[in-house]
Amino acid sequence: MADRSSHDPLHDPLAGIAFDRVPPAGAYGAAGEPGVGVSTAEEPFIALAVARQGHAASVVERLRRALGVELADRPHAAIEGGTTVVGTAPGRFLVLSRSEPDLAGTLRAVLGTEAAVTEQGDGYVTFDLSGPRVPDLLAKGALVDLDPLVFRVGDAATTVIAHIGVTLWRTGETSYRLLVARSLEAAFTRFLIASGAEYGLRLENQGSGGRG
Amino acid sequence: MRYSFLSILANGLNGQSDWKPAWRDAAPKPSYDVVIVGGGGHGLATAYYLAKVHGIHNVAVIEKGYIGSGNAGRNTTIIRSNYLLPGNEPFYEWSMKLWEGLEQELNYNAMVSQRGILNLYHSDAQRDAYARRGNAMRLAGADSELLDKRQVRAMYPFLDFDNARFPIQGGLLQHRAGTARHDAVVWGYARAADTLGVDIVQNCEVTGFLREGGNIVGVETTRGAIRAGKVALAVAGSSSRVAEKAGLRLPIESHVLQAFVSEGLKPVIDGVITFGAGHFYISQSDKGGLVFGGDIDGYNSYAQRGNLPVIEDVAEGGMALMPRIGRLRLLRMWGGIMDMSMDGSPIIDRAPVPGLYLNAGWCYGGFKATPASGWCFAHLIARDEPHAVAGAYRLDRFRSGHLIDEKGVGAQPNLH
Amino acid sequence: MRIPCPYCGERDAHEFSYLGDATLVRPDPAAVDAQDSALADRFHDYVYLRDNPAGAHREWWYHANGCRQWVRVTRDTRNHAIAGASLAREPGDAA
Amino acid sequence: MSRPDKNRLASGGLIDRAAPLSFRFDGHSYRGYAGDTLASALLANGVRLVGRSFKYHRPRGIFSAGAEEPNALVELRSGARREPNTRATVVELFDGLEATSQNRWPSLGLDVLSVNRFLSPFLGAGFYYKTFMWPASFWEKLYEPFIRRAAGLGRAAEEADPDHYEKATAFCDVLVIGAGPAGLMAALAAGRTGARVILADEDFLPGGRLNAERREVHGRAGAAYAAHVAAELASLPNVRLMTRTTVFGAYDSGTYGALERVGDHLPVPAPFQPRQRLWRIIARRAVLAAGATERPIVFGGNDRPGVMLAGAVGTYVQRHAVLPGRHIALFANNDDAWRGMLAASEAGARVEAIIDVREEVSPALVEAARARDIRVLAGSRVIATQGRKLRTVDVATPRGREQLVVDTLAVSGGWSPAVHLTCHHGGRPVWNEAIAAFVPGASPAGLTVAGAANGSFGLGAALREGAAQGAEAAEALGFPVPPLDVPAVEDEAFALQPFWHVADSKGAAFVDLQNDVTAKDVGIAHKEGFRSVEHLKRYTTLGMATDQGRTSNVTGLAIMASLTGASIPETGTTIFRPPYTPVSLGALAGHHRGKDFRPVRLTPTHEWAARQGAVFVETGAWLRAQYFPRKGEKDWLETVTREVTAVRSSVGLIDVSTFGKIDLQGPDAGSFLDRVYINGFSALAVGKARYGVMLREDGMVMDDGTTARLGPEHYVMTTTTANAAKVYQHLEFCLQVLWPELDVAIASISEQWAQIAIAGPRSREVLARVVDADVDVSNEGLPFIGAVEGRVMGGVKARLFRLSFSGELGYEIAVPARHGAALAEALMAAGEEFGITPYGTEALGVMRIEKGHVSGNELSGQTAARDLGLGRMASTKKDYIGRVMAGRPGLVDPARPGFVGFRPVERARRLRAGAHFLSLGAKPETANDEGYMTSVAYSPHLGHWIGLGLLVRGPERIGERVRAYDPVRGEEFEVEVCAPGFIDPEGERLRG
Ligand SMILES: Cc1cc2nc3c(=O)[nH]c(=O)nc-3n(C[C@H](O)[C@H](O)[C@H](O)COP(=O)(O)OP(=O)(O)OC[C@H]3O[C@@H](n4cnc5c(N)ncnc54)[C@H](O)[C@@H]3O)c2cc1C
Ligand SMILES: NC(=O)c1ccc[n+]([C@@H]2O[C@H](COP(=O)([O-])OP(=O)(O)OC[C@H]3O[C@@H](n4cnc5c(N)ncnc54)[C@H](O)[C@@H]3O)[C@@H](O)[C@H]2O)c1
Ligand SMILES: Cc1cc2nc3c(=O)[nH]c(=O)nc-3n(C[C@H](O)[C@H](O)[C@H](O)COP(=O)(O)O)c2cc1C
Ligand SMILES: [Zn+2]
Repeated sequence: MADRSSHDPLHDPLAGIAFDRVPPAGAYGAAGEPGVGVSTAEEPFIALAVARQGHAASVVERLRRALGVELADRPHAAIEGGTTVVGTAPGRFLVLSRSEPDLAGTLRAVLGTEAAVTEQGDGYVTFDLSGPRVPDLLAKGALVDLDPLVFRVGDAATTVIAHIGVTLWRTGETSYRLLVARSLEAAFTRFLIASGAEYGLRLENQGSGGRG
Repeated sequence: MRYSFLSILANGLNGQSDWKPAWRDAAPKPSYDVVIVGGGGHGLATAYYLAKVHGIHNVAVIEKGYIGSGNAGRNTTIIRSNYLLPGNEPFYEWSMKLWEGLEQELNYNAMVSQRGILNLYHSDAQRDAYARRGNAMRLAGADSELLDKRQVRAMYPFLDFDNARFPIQGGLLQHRAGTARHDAVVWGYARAADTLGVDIVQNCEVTGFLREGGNIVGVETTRGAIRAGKVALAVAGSSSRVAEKAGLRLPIESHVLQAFVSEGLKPVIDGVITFGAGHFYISQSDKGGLVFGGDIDGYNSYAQRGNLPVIEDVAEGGMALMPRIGRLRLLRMWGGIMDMSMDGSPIIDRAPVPGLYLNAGWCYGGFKATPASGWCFAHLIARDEPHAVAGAYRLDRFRSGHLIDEKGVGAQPNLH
Repeated sequence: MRIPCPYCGERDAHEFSYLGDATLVRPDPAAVDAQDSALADRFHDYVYLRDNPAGAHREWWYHANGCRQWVRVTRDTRNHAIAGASLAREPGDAA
Repeated sequence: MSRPDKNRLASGGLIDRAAPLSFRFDGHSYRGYAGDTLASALLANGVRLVGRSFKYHRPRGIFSAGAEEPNALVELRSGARREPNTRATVVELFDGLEATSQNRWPSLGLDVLSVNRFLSPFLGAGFYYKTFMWPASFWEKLYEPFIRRAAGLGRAAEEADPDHYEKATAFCDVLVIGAGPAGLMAALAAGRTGARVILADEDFLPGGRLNAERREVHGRAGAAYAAHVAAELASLPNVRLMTRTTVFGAYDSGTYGALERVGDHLPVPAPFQPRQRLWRIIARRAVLAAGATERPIVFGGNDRPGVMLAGAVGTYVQRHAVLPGRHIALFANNDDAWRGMLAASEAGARVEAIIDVREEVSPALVEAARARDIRVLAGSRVIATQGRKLRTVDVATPRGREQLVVDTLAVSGGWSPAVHLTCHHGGRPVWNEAIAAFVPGASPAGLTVAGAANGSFGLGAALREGAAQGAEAAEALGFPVPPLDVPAVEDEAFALQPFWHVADSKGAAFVDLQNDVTAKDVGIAHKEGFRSVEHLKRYTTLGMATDQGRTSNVTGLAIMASLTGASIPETGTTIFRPPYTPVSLGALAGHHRGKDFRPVRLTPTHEWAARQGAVFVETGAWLRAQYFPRKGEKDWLETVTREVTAVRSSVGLIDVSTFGKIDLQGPDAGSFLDRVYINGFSALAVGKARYGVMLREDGMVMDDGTTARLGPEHYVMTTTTANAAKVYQHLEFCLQVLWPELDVAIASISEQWAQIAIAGPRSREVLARVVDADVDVSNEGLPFIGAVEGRVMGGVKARLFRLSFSGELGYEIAVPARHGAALAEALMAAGEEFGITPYGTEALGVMRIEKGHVSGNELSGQTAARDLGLGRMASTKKDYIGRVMAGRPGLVDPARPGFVGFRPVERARRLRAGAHFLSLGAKPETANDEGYMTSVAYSPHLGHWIGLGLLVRGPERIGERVRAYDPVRGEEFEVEVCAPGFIDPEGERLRG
């Protein structure tokens, strides 16, 4: 479909890119060392655990014992080895694993009837953002205080960026991870490019021009 | 003094020395046949028609601030009769007819301007919904036209047809719809009512009701008690607050609706356009300001002001529809308190308390209703029976299930 | 306007969707005979009538773009000042 | 061809003489310097006539040196970047700048509509309300078009704005608004505590009046001191100094709106930079240090080019090194204006005379003036002016009248604190007699005011107050405050005699320069009873122009007060509303325009469908394949007919991933579903699905869909695409608010699962080829409405549902979304031999209409289950949401429109959705309206158009003929009422 044709192609990093395709990998915007790096992946294994009535505390305890993660009753990402557990609501945890193919099954085994577990690994695309200008870029979308002074490594938020629901957490000094609904990958990537172009943005993704 | 070209000429020559107050700033008398609470368009129109049509002249309009300080003075001035449901459409069409002769009747130029309102559609389903509406309008004797994209483009070539996220497919046009100068409507009715003997009492807030044996027989005000044969409420956004003093709970929530005006410009758009894929509608005032608005802010409020998310939403809609307005500037933003009813349609009815009459629940659409609302409310007050075109606006319809829900969103006022 | 979500922290109101009066209680259909018109009356009042106060208002906000919790907020409708918030599942008094 | 900038001083000022810039105004080329505004550069080049006024088209010049400018509005830039009504006084000069005057035709010098001037006696306040009424039809045809063309000021661009905009959010502990002396100190005091501070100033140069006045602070020139503080602030990591940023509004909970002009000082924005950025600044505390605005005195002829605010004269001389005129006189009522004029004189301006309404002026000032050879006319006032551009001024002195030959008249009637933001939450300013000005009253929570904005006009006071409030704000937030050494500056005495209007002056005396509201107009308003300030404003338009009456509101109300005899505080002010200065719509929209207006959602098979040649359609946020045209097909109808025929005769597939999917788990899941659906689900067998209908509490249908039971405590619900979020929210409401005792956990799995429907007599054979060996899809293994979990495509987890929307044998296959496209490919391969056909939403719609299923058009929110023929599904054995209200008389009235089918009596007719129904012979009027057609389709099966609709007592009228009335499409013909199922009413196909 047509691009934003009225825009000056020299200044519009999205010129010529169809809005209904995931923009291709490459460098966007200002030249030089990119201020923002973006890489996307479908994190292979994600599952949601929701504590059943009255079991929130023991779910936290079971997850601690099984995964070695310390969970807090607030939006927070506990990262332990290849596993990350992100609190998204009271008694609700998104578990991400790099290595556990039957993550949901494992969690069911760990949590028994104390939690409802659903697979979510296909529901999200993971955006890994890194670079000195990431907070500035995210400030163009989120109305959450992501200033590195107050949003510490491990802090998480489920919020909305540019009309798109996002769960994000800070993974390192200058790195952040964002989960975005799969169907919105193209739209979200467009937002990142439009907003990150002034810092220079490097996008690495599957580059297929679309998912699936 | 009758206004005319001659009166202007004469005053131009004599240094503007002959003008008289457009209405008397009356002090409240101890008693009236009818006391109307609320000096907005509806209250003043009601007083005018009570005097004019029903011969009831001993009437006071009690206004807590200055007349027109409520929603009458802060709306986006759109008048139209493009409603859908049988309970509504004939009423609004009657209002449209009254608008068409209003200025000559009132001897006041309210700048009723039938420059057409175009509701855009962006999908087949929306087109069919507009066809349904357009046909309902025709059934009520109103005008309507279903335009395709080519016809819309001929009217407004600068809309974003080609690059839009939700391409414009066409629109429903009502030619006879348009705008009216909101303040002038208030002043015109006030002046005409005053001429017929109605007292307009400003800076007088109704703070309670006088009761005798369960009946309401007057009002308490910040300027003393006033007795009345009948008390009629037309306080729009304050309906719940005032009704509460009579012990009533209403099917109404008060919400804020914002509106915006741009800096003055040479003509940009002629008629009124509403965006069908977002919350944005726009017209241009005779002074040149683009007057636009969108959705209500969405939470109960009496603050008469709103917040940024809705402003942004409206601007996004505006840019999506008319990307040429990017460099135009928003000059002023304000809010009004909307009496959002539970089905999105108004109430003109006797209250459950004898002696009290209700005119409320106009949501964001009561400006266009001003003449018919006044007409029908006066009819109800004078004759104690509803006027035919307002027969559906009963208070008990929520109990009986005869709802008039144009949008089909149910009992959630912030979605109407 | 910023709503203090008890779980997420303070968030902009546009992340929430608003439902209104949180003091209303859904009538218990079992408490009255189903044929009883009193039940219909109670539902009528529940579904349609509102105090709509100018002042403190206890109201429901759903944190749709956040934790998806229903939050009970006490807010002054005259100036939008928020006195407190609690999660629906917590019995807590909001103010 | 650049002319010399003849009014430029050789030295001084805050311009960069090493950076000359050229620019054009009305086609002529001129020269300026970096540090100039367009206004200062025009004045430097001797350009004094800049625009035409709104109503009378009077020639106007430059009146101020800031955001309050009422006169010098220009069209900046050209073509798609044209910016009408741009105040020349705040435009930062850049090389190549192009500006044109506006509201004149054919040229600025010769403007035809300036005849309005001569009609002005008749065009007084409100004249248009009194005429143009006869004949009625002339209003739209004649009067109004003329008025509209004459009104307005600049012209909007005709093309789409080519620049990029964006929005951003910043959080801080202390926001300081304004970087004059008060703001700089506030930011410094707060910044040194370690608090996160934002200091925003609309100017490109921090310093405020320090840049415009000859003052010393800490032994440095004021401007140098400002630069010094700004440098320290810039070096603090916890402080963000934002210049070119106007804080335009105070919103709730400490949210402030601000506009950053990122690229407006450049010919075009720098590559990949936005033109402007909208900031939402969320501040725990804020200090308003926005300064004050000078106001004029009103007198006849006060609008001629050359009449200028006294402070502006000072600004041009000191900051821009420009002499606004050769021969300057001052007309004032206060000491400050004298001091400014003396400083300007020292800097090189020729001040001829000072005219002061006061009889007594401080001897020191008089002495100082005389020392600079300036005539002093005390107890005097200006009563007339002459010249197209100001030439002479008539002054009434105690000794009689005299005429001064001057080209510039500086005016000062005192200063009005910039209280605007304090009023944005409804606070009203209060009158301060000592300075004859309104000062802040109740401010928004968390906002305090310092400096001139607070009515503290002395420089020393500004510095002290700023420091105190900055420190106080940080301290209140718990930051430890180190001592701050505030520069001691003496506070000059502020002496003023309130004076508003030279009532005995000659010629039009303008109160509101931009809207051409005169003192006489205020008088008319008074006579006609428009005496409240709000009526005065609305009747005369005083204060409603682009400057929002910055320099006119107080004088206007003071004149009204003098007419009514009320005091100024009794008279009161109108309300200040955001924005503080106008904000572009582009910035408020940011990234969200064009295709990015709203995010697009793509299905898992989007790319695949595109390869199949799909035409896509927007369904809410989603793009879905609408149909798949093939070469040679002449229109969509031919394509859709082919797709439907293929399904009905063989097999087709469609992506239905857009449906909402909700996972429900827990021991109470079944009884929960019983409460939200009208029909029962707790007794549903594991491995089965059921169609369910959900109501709102008011008894209307909210949504429908199938819910399957996958395990004893595990259900999966589907919702319509449109209502997915709404239903999820509703379920959460029921669980969290209504029935927190129920133990059910829900999760959205809409994105997790791709879902593809296959339908048609061959669909089972196709399915059999994609499922793994152990999955039994036989009629027994997977009977109608069966739901099983299994694997497909060699190990991919799947959920198989035997459901049918089309009326054919059909299945929905859900796989993890990443496998969606592969599943589509696999199904295509498996079905190749049957000619499997991808179909889109159109064909889906046709088939559901043939089958008589309700869908979005029927679920309008205005229909009850009974209306849709679904009443019998409602259980009578349980309570559920909406049950009680659905029983109201109005909703069970048998005369309500009911759901039926239609076919044209003349079979060749095309039906249209939206047509209304009338009984045969009934007059077309609302009273006879019997319902409407909700959905139509061309039925390939029947070979003619068919429709569904809601008709009064419809189900009782099967076989009857009614009229389909569709005047908006110019059609009206008879249709026959029939049962809604047009195909296989017994349902044999889907059970086969
Ligand atoms: C931003 C905005 C845009 C709108 N746009 C449109 C539009 O384009 N078209 C349209 O048709 N409608 C529109 N409306 C709606 C329309 O303005 C209102 O429905 C209509 O004006 C209400 O009737 P009214 O004029 O009588 O109310 P108001 O003018 O609000 O009159 C009620 C009066 O009652 C007074 N009052 C309240 N309490 C008391 C008391 N206790 N004692 C004495 N007096 C009291 C108030 O001060 C007020 O003056 C809009 C409204 C807003 C706010
Ligand atoms: N003696 C007098 O009569 C008199 C009167 C008024 C002012 N003054 C002088 O003015 C100075 C007052 O200092 P001050 O710091 O209070 O005011 P200031 O006028 O020096 O500074 C105000 C600053 O705020 C900025 N600003 C205003 N509104 C803004 C907004 N909404 N967003 C962003 N920026 C905004 C302006 O650009 C300006 O830089 C002193 O030097 C004082 O002597 C004197
Ligand atoms: C149709 C319409 C046009 C308006 N045009 C202007 C305008 O050109 N300039 C202006 O300052 N305000 C304009 N306003 C806004 C008013 O100044 C004012 O904000 C509004 O009537 C609400 O009143 P309030 O702000 O006093 O509460 C307009 C209002 C309306 C309803
Ligand atoms: Zn939350």
